Order: sequence, then C-alpha cells, then structure tokens
Amino acid sequence: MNPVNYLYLAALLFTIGATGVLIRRNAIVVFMCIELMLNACNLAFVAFSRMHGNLDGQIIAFFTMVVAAAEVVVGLAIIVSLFRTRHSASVDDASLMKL
Amino acid sequence: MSAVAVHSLWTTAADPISKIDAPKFEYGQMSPTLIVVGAAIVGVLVEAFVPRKFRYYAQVFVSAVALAAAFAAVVALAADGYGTTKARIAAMGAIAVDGPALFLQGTILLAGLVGLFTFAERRLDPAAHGNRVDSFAAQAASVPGSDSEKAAVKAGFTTTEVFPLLLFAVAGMLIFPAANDLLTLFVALEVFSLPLYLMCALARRKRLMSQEAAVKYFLLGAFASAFTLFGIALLYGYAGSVTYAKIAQVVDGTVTTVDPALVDTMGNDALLLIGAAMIVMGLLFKVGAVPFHMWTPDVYQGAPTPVTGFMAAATKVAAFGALLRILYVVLPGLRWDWRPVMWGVAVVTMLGGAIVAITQTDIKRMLAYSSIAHAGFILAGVIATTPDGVSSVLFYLAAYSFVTIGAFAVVTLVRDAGGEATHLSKWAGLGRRSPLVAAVFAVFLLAFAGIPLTSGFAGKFAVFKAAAEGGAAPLVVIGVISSAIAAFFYIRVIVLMFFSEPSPEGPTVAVPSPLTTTAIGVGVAVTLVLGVAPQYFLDLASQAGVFVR
Amino acid sequence: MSFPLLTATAVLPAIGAVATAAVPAAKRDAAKWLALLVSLATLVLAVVVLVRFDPDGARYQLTESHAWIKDFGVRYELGVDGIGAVLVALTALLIPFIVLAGWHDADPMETGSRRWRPTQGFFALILAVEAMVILSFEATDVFLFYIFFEAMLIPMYFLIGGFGDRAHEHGEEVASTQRSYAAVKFLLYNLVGGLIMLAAVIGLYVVAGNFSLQEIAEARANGSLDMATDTERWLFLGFFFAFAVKAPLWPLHTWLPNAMGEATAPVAVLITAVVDKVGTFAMLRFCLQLFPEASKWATPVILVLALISIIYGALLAVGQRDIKRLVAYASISHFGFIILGIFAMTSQGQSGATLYMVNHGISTAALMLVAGFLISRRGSRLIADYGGVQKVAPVLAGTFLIGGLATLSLPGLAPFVSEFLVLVGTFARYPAIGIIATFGIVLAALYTLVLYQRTMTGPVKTEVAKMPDLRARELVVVAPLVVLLIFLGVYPKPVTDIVNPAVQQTMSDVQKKDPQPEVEAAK
Amino acid sequence: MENLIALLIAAPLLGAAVLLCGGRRLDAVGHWIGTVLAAVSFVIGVVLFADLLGRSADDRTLTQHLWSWIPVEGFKADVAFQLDQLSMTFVLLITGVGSLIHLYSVGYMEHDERRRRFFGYLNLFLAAMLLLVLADNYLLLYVGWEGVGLASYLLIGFWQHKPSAATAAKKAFLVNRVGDMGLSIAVMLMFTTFGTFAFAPLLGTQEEPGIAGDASEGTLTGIALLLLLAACGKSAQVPLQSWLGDAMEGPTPVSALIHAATMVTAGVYLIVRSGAIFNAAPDAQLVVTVVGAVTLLFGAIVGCAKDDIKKALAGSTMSQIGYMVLAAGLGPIGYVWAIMHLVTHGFFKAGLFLGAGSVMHGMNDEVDMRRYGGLRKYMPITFVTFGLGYLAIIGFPGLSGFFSKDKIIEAAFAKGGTEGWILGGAALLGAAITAYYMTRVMLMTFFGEKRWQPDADGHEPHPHESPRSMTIPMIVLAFGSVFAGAFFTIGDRFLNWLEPVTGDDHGHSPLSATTVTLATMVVLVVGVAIAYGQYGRRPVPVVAPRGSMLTRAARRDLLQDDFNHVVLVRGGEHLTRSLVYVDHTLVDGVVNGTAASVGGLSGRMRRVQNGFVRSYAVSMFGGAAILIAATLLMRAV
Repeated sequence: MNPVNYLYLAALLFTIGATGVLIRRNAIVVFMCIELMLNACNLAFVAFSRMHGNLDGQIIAFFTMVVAAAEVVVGLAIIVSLFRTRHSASVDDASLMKL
Repeated sequence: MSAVAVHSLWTTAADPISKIDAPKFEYGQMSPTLIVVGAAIVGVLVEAFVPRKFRYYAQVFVSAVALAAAFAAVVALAADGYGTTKARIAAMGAIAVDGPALFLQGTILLAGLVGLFTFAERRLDPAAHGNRVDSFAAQAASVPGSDSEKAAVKAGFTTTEVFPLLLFAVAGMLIFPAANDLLTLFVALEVFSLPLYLMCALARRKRLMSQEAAVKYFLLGAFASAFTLFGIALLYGYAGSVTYAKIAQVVDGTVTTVDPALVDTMGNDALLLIGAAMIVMGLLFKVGAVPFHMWTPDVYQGAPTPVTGFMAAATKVAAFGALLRILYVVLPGLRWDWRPVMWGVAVVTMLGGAIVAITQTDIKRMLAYSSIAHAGFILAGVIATTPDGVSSVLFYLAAYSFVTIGAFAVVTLVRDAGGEATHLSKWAGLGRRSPLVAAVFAVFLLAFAGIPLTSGFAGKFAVFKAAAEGGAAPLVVIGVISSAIAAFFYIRVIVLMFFSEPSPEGPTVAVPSPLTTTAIGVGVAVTLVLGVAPQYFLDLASQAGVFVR
Repeated sequence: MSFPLLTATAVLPAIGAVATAAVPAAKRDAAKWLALLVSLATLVLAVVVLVRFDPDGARYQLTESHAWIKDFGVRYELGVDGIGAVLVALTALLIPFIVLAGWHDADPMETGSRRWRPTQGFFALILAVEAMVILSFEATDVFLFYIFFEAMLIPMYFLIGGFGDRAHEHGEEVASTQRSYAAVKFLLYNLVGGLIMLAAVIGLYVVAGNFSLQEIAEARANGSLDMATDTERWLFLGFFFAFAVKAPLWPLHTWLPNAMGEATAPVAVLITAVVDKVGTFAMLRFCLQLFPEASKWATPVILVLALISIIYGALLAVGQRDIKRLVAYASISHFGFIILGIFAMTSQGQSGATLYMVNHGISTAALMLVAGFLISRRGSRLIADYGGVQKVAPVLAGTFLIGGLATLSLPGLAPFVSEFLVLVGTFARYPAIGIIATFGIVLAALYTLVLYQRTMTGPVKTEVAKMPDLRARELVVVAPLVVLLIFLGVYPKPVTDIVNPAVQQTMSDVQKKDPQPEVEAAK
Repeated sequence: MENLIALLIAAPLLGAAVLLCGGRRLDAVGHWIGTVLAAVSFVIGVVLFADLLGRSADDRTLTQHLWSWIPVEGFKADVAFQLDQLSMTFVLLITGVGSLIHLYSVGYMEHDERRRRFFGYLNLFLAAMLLLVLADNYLLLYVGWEGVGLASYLLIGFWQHKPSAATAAKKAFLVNRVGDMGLSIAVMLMFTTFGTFAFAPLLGTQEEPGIAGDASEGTLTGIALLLLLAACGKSAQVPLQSWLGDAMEGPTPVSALIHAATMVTAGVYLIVRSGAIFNAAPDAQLVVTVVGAVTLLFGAIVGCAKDDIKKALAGSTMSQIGYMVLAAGLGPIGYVWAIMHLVTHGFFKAGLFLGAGSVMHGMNDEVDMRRYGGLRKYMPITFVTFGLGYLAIIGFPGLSGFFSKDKIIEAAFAKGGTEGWILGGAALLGAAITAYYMTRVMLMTFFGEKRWQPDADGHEPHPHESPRSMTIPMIVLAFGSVFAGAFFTIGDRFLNWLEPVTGDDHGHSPLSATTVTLATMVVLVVGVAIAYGQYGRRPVPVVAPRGSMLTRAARRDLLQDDFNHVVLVRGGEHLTRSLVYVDHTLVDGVVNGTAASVGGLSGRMRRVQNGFVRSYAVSMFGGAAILIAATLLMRAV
C-alpha cells in the first residue's frame, strides 16, 4: 500500500486535533487533542521514514513520545491545580486576564 | 551439510558490536550546557535530601555558581576562537558551536543569572510568621485560600523547586539557538518551555491569575509546538534528514546524490514550504509575533514578575537565535519566499504591539505589548539577511534583555497590600515618593522608547540600519512610525510618575535586598554603557555574526 | 593634541548638572549658586571660543575628531564655523540669565519625600540642556548631532512638565494637568520629528556610508557621491521635517504656545531662545550642505510656509489673552523670518537669518523674562488682569517696553538689523514674498503695543497697586540684555564679521549667486 | 568742522540717556540739563551754519563717516552723516525751535512729577530728528524716521494713565508703521535696483547727477510712490492723516514741536531730498501733488469744525503740510518754496500752539474754545503773539506766511495745463478756508464775552498770563513768524541758499505773480469776513449747534476714523478671533485627532484580546494558515 496515504491520514489526524483544540472547552480534552496532533506528527515521521528508508524518522518518533509524556506530566499538573481551584476544567472559565 | 551451514540458512550473524561506532561528544564545547544541566540535577537532589531550611541557600548557591561557571565556559570558548575560526558542528551534528550560538548563550546565561537574583529576592513581601518569603507560592499544590495553603505559609514553606526549574529552562535555551538539527531544536524547545509553564503557575499572590496564565501558556505553547513538530516532519519528508546542513543542501539543490527512493518526496516544494512555514510559526509564537502573540500579555501579567522578566528576556533571545539559524542556515535558498511573508509579520507586529499598548492600564501588560512591538523591530533586522542583520539582531537582543529584566525587577518593588501594585493609576506621583526608583524606571522606559544615549537607541539604530541596507527601507519607515506611537505610552508612564499628584493611599516602594538591587543596577549599567559606548559590543556581535553550517 | 576646547564647553555644564543634582536637599541655595557659577564659567569658555575663532581661517575650526561607533560610521567630531561659534556663544550667554531669572521658580511648594529635590533638579536640567544644545551646535557628525538633538528633549520635557508658574489662576491641580499636557505635546511633536529624521539619518548612512558632515559635503561637491534625485529629496524632507517641528514652522507650531505658556518664563526662554535655534541652525548647516539640490527644489514651498508663519503667527499673537502665549506666537512669526532668510539663499538673507537667531534670542529673553517677573508679582498670565503697571513699577514697564520695541524690531535695536537683512535678502530674489513679509512689521507693532497698552498704561488696577518695581537680581538680569540689544543694534559688525565667511561657504555649497543690481545687470 | 556733525546728535542723545537712566535724583535739575543740551546742539548748528556760509555755494556739503554699520556681502550700510544746505536748514529749525520749546516746557510742565522723563523724551526726539535729516543714506534715515516715531509715541502717550492718550499714542505709531513699511520697501527696491541706498552715489548733485536716473521709469515711479507712502504716514497726509488729530492728547509743547514744527514735516524733507528720483518719475509727482491738494483741503475743512483749539490747529497743520507736499510734488519749481513754507510754518504754527498751550495753562487745561472768549484782556502777551501767528498763517501781506504760501500757489498754477488750474484753484480755496477757520479760532478765543464755567471739580478758572519761561519763546517765535518770510524772500536769499541742492525752475505761469497775489488777497478777505460774520458779530453758543451734515462729518475728521474702525479694527478683530479658533480646532485638531483615532483603534484592537484561550488558538491557527498560504503564494507568483 502506498505510504503516501499514511501521510494523508497524518494530515487528517492533525487537522482533527487542531479543530478539537479550537472547539472543545474542557482543558483535558483540549490537551488530548494536542496529543492527537503530536501523534499525527509521529505517524508522518514514521511514514516518511518508511519512504526514505532511513531510520531517523522512527527514532524521532520515540523522542516525540518521550517529550509528549513529559508534556503530559507538566500539563496535567497545571490543569489539575486549576481544576482544584476553580472546580471546573473549562478553559473558557479561565479568562480573568483580558484586553 | 554442516550444522553451521544449515544454521546459516535462516540466520545471519549480526555485525560485531565494534561496527556501531560510539557517539563522539565534545564535552569541552558542550560544557556550558552540561554545567547548567548538571547543576539542575544537583538542584533536584538538593530538593530531595537537603533539609528545608537550608534548601533556599543551597539552591541559590548552586544555581548562581552554575550559571557563572557556564558563562565563564562560554567566554573561554569564545576566547578560544570557537566563535570565529574554530567554529564547528559538535555532538555528531546535533549542536553548532559558532559565533551566534556562543553570543546568545552568553546573553542567556547573564540574563539567567540576573533573573536568578530576582527569583531569590525575599525582602519585598512582608515576612509571613517570621519567615522570609519570595515571590513564589508557599506550596503550589495547595488550593488558593485553602487551609493547606495557610498551613504551608505558616510552616514557612517556599517553592525552592523554581531554581532547578530555572536551570532546566536555561539549559534548554542554551541548546535552542545552537541546535543544528530539527530534532534537537524540538527537544530543546520543550526542555525550556515546560519549566516555564510550571514557573508561571507558582505566584505567591494572585494565584488564580497565575494558574490561569500557566494554563493558557501551556495549552497554546503545546499547540504551537505541535505545529512545529509537524513542520519538522514535513521537512524531514522533504529532505530525508533533519540536520540543517543536509536540508540546506537539498533546498539549494546542491545535493550530491539523490537516492532514487526519495525522488517522489525530495524536492517536493509543497512539503518544504509548508513545513518551513510551520516551524517558523512555532518560533514566532515563542518570540510573540503577531498573530501568534496573544498569550504574551496574559502570561506576562499572570506569571510571577521575576519569572515574567526572565521569560521576556531569555525566551526572546533563545527563540530569535533559533529563528535566525533556521532562516540563515536552513532556508537561505528560500529567502525570496519567506522574506515577503516575514515583512508582513514584522509590520503587523510592530504596529499591533505599539497601538494596543497605548490603551493598557496594567504596567505588566503594557510591557508585554511593548515586548511584542520590540519583537517586530528585531524581525526587521532578521529580514535584512545580511551579516549586519545577524549582528544587529544579536546586539539588540543583548541590549533588550537587560532592559527588560531591569524593568520587571523595578515592577516588583512597587507594592501595596495586594502585593505588587501593577495598575498604572497606582504609579501616579511615584517620582515624588521615591525619585530614585522612578528615575531608574524612567531610564528603562526611555531605553524601550529608543531615546539616544540608551542601549535601546543603539539597538534600534543597528537593526533599522541593517534593514535599510538590506533594502527594506519601507520597513524602517514603518518601524519609525510605530516607535513614535510606542513612545507615547512610555511617556505616559513617565508623566504619571513625575507630573501627577501622588494619591494618598498609593503604593509603597519596598527596599530590596542587594539581590534585586544588583539586578536593577546591572540593567541600568548595561543600558547606559551600550547606549554611550556600544562599539565594543557591536564588535563582539559582528564577530559573532557568522553561522557555521 | 591641543586642549579640546569645544568638548570643554559642553562637558563643563554637563558635570555642573551632575554636581548640582547631587547637592543635598537642604542646601538649596548652594545648588543655585553652583549652577550660576558653572554657567558663567561656560560663558567664559564660549568667549574663548569666539576669540580663538579666526573668521578668515578654515571653515571648521577648533575641530576634534575621535573614533566612536565604528560600526555605525560614527565619529565624535566637533568643530565650529562662524555660525556655530556665534550660536554657542549665544547659548552660553543666555543660560546665566535664565538661571538667575529662575532663581526662585523651583523652590519646592509641597514637600514630597525627603529625597524630592525640585530645586536641584531644575538647575541641573537647565545645565544639562545647555550641554546638549552646545554639543549639537558643535557636532560636525550628523549622527552625533542627531543624538543630542533628540536627547535634549528629555531634560526639556521635565523642565516644562515639572515646573510651572506659582499661583496659577485655576489652582495647582489644573495647572499640573495643563503642564503635563504641554510637556507631552512638546515631547511627542519633537520625538515624531526626530524619529522621521532618524529614518533619514539611516538612509543617509546607506547612501553615504558615513556621517561626517565634511566628508559627505566634499563628496557631494566633487561629485564622488551623487544621490538619486528622489533619494536626496526624501532624505532632505526627513531632515527638514524634524527641524521644522523644532523651529517651529507653520503648521507644526502648535506645541510652542502650550509649552511656553505653561513653562516658567526662564524655561520658556530656554525653549524659544536656545533650543529652537538648533532647528533653524540645522536647516542652515545640514539641509543646505547635505542636500543642496533638494533644498533648492523645496525652496518655494518652504518660503510660502515661512511667509504663512510670519503673518499667521503675528495675527494670532494679536488675538492672544495670555502674555506668554502672545510672546510664543510672536516667536513663531520671528522663526518665520529666520527660515525665510535661510531659504532666500542670498548672502544678506542668510547673514540676516543667523544674526536674527542671536538677536531674537536676546530680545525674546528680555521681553519674556520681564514678563515673567511681572507674572510672578501678580500670579496671573492674563493680559486683562493688568493695567497701569507703568505708574507703580516704571522701571519694570520701561524694560518691558524696550523688550517689546526690540520684538517689533525698532531701528537702533538689534533685531532691526537682522530683520531688515532678511527682508532685503528675500526681496532681492523674491520681491513679492519680501513685500508680503514686510506686513509682518506692522502686525508686530500692533501686538506689541497692544500688549504694552493693556498691561502697563491706563488707570492702575487695584490688584497691581502694591506691585514692587524690579529688584536688584531682576535688574542684573535685564540690564545687560538691554545693553546688548542697543549695542548690537548700532554696531553688529563683530557678529557679522564672524558670520559672513560661513554664509559665503554655505552659498557656495548650494551654488547660488546673489542677484545683481538691476542697473549693473543692465550695463 | 565736519567732526562737529556727530556732536549735533550726541548732545541731545546724551541728555536722553542721562535723564532716562538717571533716576529720581535728577528730578530737580533734569529739565535744565535737557534744555541746556538742546541749546548746545543749537549752538553747534549755528557754528556749522556759519562755516557753510563761509564756503562757496557748490562746496557746502560736509560729510562725516563714523563706522561701518551693517557690513554684509554685497550690502553696505554705514553710520555716516551728510550736512548740506537742506539738512542745515532743518538742523537750525529743529534745534532752534526745539530749544525754545524746551524752555517753554520748563514752565509748562512745572507741576508734573514726571517732568524729568518728559525732557528725556524731548531730547530723544531731537536726537532722532537730527539723525533723520543728517543721515547720508536711506537706511540710517530710516533709523531716525522710526526714532522720531518712537519719541512721538512716548510723548503723545506721556500721560499714560489717560486711556485716550495711550490709545492715541498707539494709533500714531501704527499708522506711521504703515508708512514706514513703504520706506523700508523703497530701500529694498533701491538696493536691488542700484545696489546701494546712499545719497551721494544715488542722488548725485546738480552738476553730476547720480545713478538714480539709470533705472527704468517704472522702477523709479515705484520707489517714488513708496517714499510718498512713507511721507504720508509721517506728515499726516491723506490717507494716513488720521493719527494727527488724536496726537493732540500729548502735552501742548509736544504738539508744537513734533506735531507742528518738525517731525510732521519729515515727509516733505524726504520728498525734497529724493528730488532726483521724483524728477525722473513724473507720474509719481502727479500723485504727490494730488495728495497734497486733497490734504490741504481736507485739513482745512476739519479745522473749521473743531471746537477743541488744539484739534483745530492740528487740522490747520495737516492743511499747511498739504501745501508743502503739493509744492514738493511740483518738482524743482516747488522744492524751495516747500521748504521755505516749512520753515515759516515752523515758526508761526509753533507759536500758535504755544499760545494755545498758554491759554490752556491759564484755563485749567480747558481746550474747548466755546468755553473761552475775551481772553485778550487776561493774557495780553499770549494774545499778541498768537495774533501775529494768526496773521502769518492766513498770509497777511508782509508776514511770513504771505510770502511762502503765495509762492506755492503761484508754482501750482505754473504747473500748467488743467492740472495747473485745478491745483492752483485748490490752493486758493485752501487759503480762503484757512483764513476762515483761523479767524474763527482767534475770535472764539480772544474776543467776545467770557464763556468759561467751573470745571468738573468746581474750580472757577482764573485766566492769567503765563510765566516768563513760557512767554519768551512765544515772543521769539512771533518775531520769526513776522519777519522770516520777508527776510528769506528779499534778494532771493532762501532760493540761492537751497538752489544748489534742490535745483530751480521758474516754469511759465499762466497768471502773472501779481494776479495770483491779488487773488490770494481776495479769498483771504472773503474767508475772514465770513468768519467774522459768524463768530464776531453774534455771541458764540457754549454748546455746539448741531450744524450741517458737512460740519458734523468734519467734526468726525470727515468720517475717516469711522471708516478705519469699521474696516480695519473690526475686520482685524474678526480675522484674529477666527484665526485663533482655526489654530485651536483645525491645526491643533488635526494632530490631536490623529492621536485620538490611534487611541480609538487601539481600544478596538485590544478587544480581540478577549481572554479566551480558544480564540487565541483560533488566531494562531488562522495565522498559521495565512503564513502557509502566503508562503505558497510567494512561490506561485
């Protein structure tokens, strides 16, 4: 099967993720959408790696997972603390600072 | 047949280990980063093992020593000629050790050191239950206003974790402008971003705003880095490699041998252009360029002021460094494509920042917008695509970062019952109350406004000159116009401080410890020296103006 | 190398400024005396400059040149031609009077914190301005000039916004808001001008590669540096705009009345008699030398604007109800004359313009400072609040009248010489403009005499009945100025001798010849 | 000898400096210092005069160069003096009459605590006036020209506490400025035309004319008309005459010296001095004569209607100067007679004013002639001197005015053609009216029954003869007004004296001299008779009757002030007020508007920053999209 299709899939996932970020309120979900975008990137890396026949892309994918994991740690910490303070994880509630 | 022969039917012997050559790693040239990272880890251990009441001192000591040592290392490297003649790619092509890298690393380290002083300041807030407190939450995990928080305050907890966090961030920033392949770039980006997200959430006062700032910064930052990452993927797909040199070769079409397997992707300009655009976007987000700037005011306002100062200065330096390297090393062949786009970004950034700043009522937000405008000015220098362009940007960054840290340090001094009094109306008549502080802040404002004899002017002149020589005269004119607009609100603050009557319930100006004093003093000194006698630093910058590839 | 005289003329007041600012809060009078001494010492230096200057010598003399910012092609280059030398002398001459006249203007009314030291600040700022103005008269490096041209705004800004008349008619609250409005207006106008000039300065660098006035001028002259016509025009406009704001030229003038109205009289004199001169001076030195062709190209428009300034300023002066604003508009009219003389591009016009800068400085100082003394007595700037002062304070009235007569350029007083030179110089090339400009002298008589009549003559108003006459300090301020006005009116030769050669060089820069008398032309 | 010229000016200048800077300690002696220095100047003048007489007619021009005044490339103005017969005449008149009036003022200003300053101003005036007539170039003359203007300003407004005085002074200065404008433009035009404005090269002498003739007639006419404008301002000729009447607000000696004898005649001096230019510009000369003729009638008519004795005399002055200007406009025919009438007029008009002053002095400064009457009994000396002046001015045979005025009328006819008839007729008519209004003044003041009443604060005036210091000058001047004319005319002394400077030309009169003289006599008698009929035979009403249209108009200076007020003053006020508005709303408004609009823009733009993460994300997403699109687009194009 033509690896290019994986690229299309990756692009699709990325777009879905991005859209999710734009439309979902719950910080957790938004964050998940970002993770989805990262995964889309990973897919693209792997697909390219396959096309080029060199391993860089796959290695990068591993790095990305690690980084994403770290991001989760930090992100969840922040979001949870926010949630505990406000008893809501809606990103729209957090709009003290504006203008 | 023999067993071996049979065996060899379905197996092949793996190559001997010796064939995978061990990674070659130039510790000497990497020393600045390594020192800082090491110190950061030590800091973590300190948190783990040193009793609470000693931690603060231990941390401050460790961080200060580390940053100073790292800076010394940078200077040593530069003196050793790594900035110019011996510039090279280190760490198996992952890191570039060259003029821009060293110059920016030096700047970042100094900024970090000065920032550290403001982090460590414990005299401004009134002591709680006899414990000296700094600007950071007693216990970040405890809910604001909850009993646990009160208990933490009573127990005199302080979040000394900020120091290792700071060091990690610095480490990431050190790598960021030196990164020589896109993966390193991405990792470095995350390494310095994540600590910043956390530090934003750690304010002692106004914790809700602080947490909100953190969330906003985190979500948007992650969003942006996702874009960057996808861009990296595309470039990888385009060039079949993530190292700058290789990509550049492909872009220039000077690639020696085209692997037949790559023909269908390599040289596919759609990939290249989209990928480049997405990576650049991620960097523009970090420098806070319009339209990727919207996190800046909120985060600057919400974050603890020392963090804001450090972030505003160091992040810009690192991000612009990376941006320069990408544009000058990876994409010079593409400049006819990205220059017009960057023109547009620069214009809207300069004007947008300046115009919106006019109507701000919070000093920190105002400085945030001013920093956006400044990002625009720097972009003008970036666009020049000449050696002068590089050196002018380097100079501007150095000048700007110290003014910024100094300015935010002054902001930490002006306080009332609710902590820092950041609303502009509170600053009325400050010049009458404490002329010295007001005068110092006025100096910083004038530097922001680019009045001659301040570093701001020298920097602005440098970038505009470079831009004009690079054939971007209209950009210079717009830059001049927007600095005229910008002048208006800097002046407004000065008017407020000196010419309007102080309000009776106005804020008090806390007397800082030598730490903050040093930070501010350094800021003023650098501002004036770079304003009056910039030649030496301009020389440094122009020597450092050449990238290795 | 020889003693850096020019640097000294600037460094001395600069050091003085720092020292004055450092005087502790209690020792207020020490600060005043220190400032006075420093300004006098500077005057001595300036006189030495005049003496050392040889009119028949090189164009720029007492030159100094040191590397400064190599990367920007900037050198620390000082040097004075006749015009610069005279204006440096004027500055150094006026500052002591300004200091002396402002002796009590900055005594603190309300006590801020211990560290709040308005008096020290006031005099320090004045000295700082002096230093910067002198440097911008001496700088022969465009960038160097620009630096001080811009930097002097800051101290001026604090002088305008920070110190105002005592006993303001609307109370201190309103006064301070008006003051800061005036200060901000002053700063923004000039800052915008300066920033536009900055663009032009950068452009000049891109074109010429350095900032040395002499090198560029020579290169322009011997053709080794030729600018595209458009480039030259744009650069010229960039420079001229900044100078026209500073001068100020209609319609960029509106900051001046506010600034002079709200500032104390000495500061107002500082603005109009000293700082604004940098603008007209710079037109003469930079616009004409660097961009001769563009200057000639722009001349018609500029002359018309100058003409408008003359008539318009005078008419508005007639319409003012506020003494200081009246003087401000009068100054606008006079600056119109100066610019007219510069761009008429005749020897008489330009010598006249230079002379005019000096004379206007002295005459405005005389008029404005006396007006300041008057205002400080009654605590009001409104003309309507005065009347019959001449009866109770004849000396004050007399000096005020002399100042006024100088303003309307009465023959025998200094301004007449310069004004007539400007007019005749203009008339020689542009008769129509010369004639219209001459109407200005009638209007000048109108606003001056109306001012004098309303304030000094008529029945004595009860509020002024107790008004004391000029005190010793005030006489010391005014008398020398009056003497100078008369002396330069009957014997301007010392000044013209220094100025003429410089003017001839400028004329050759723009490659203009004086028009021949008709009769000889006919022969 | 020529080194004395500077002293002529120096003496009174020194006086002015000393008196004005001296302060109160000089109050006691100030007036004597002033008088003595004026006299010194006069003595020097006499010495120089004697010296000139000792020289041959063609060698009577002394010059003195003091210093180079305004040396600028291509432009040369020196402080240098030229003393020839013309300026000598003026020097004697100025210093002579000046000294007398100084003396007179000692008594007249006795009760004024600011007498010292008054004498300072008088000396200042003398210095300026002498500078005017002695300057050897037009620019220096201009200095004197405005100098006398300043002195006149200070002296008219000497009683500054009177708003009317202050206003009159301001008005005088402003109207003069309009004239001065003409002079300065004239100088500029000379400079651009000839490259110089010094007398010697420009005007030359009778033998070798200067370069003035080289220019085109158009240019010369321009210069001449500009000079005329200046002359009109200074000499109160139509249309710039309006200030002279108000100038009577000044102390009477001032009116006598400045606004009768000397300063107001400066215009005539200017024209005669510039004869070389006028001679080459006939059109301009015609204008001059017309102005003169109009003014002499104008002044005369105004003079008839005034009840204020000084204003009546002011009208008369205007009219008499009209005669001089008319004569000057006639060219070489008239120059000499213009100057001669100027001198004789200096005598009798000064005398008349001093007489008026003496009357006011005795009448508590009452100026309304309707409140005089029958004063001849109370102040005989004044009566006699005034009477002689009266006879002189109406041109009673044998007295000064007779000779000078007669010559002018004759010259006017001699102009020939219709112009000649018109001008001559006007001159004759003027003579008639002069006879009328002067007789009126005479009768109302010294004849009939006494009509004075207690003034506002109840003082009944006690008319009395004035002190010696005042009467002596009057007597001296009376002598002058009686004999000067005859003395000048017999043997053509005056003609021969001035002729080298002004040139001479008898022209060809359509009427013989005797005819003219007879005609003059006739109109004289008629004028006197009418006046006598109106004021001699029946009592003079204390309250002025409404009078005819013309009378009422004449009382208001023939409505010329009303015109000025409506057109110039009102119009000017509206103009300035609207300009102030424009400056504030338009010029300032544009700038403030720009600032405001930027502020508004800012306010709108910051609303984008609405605090919602997701909208931030949207902007980033959009930005990214644009960025990508733009990059692709760049490649596409």
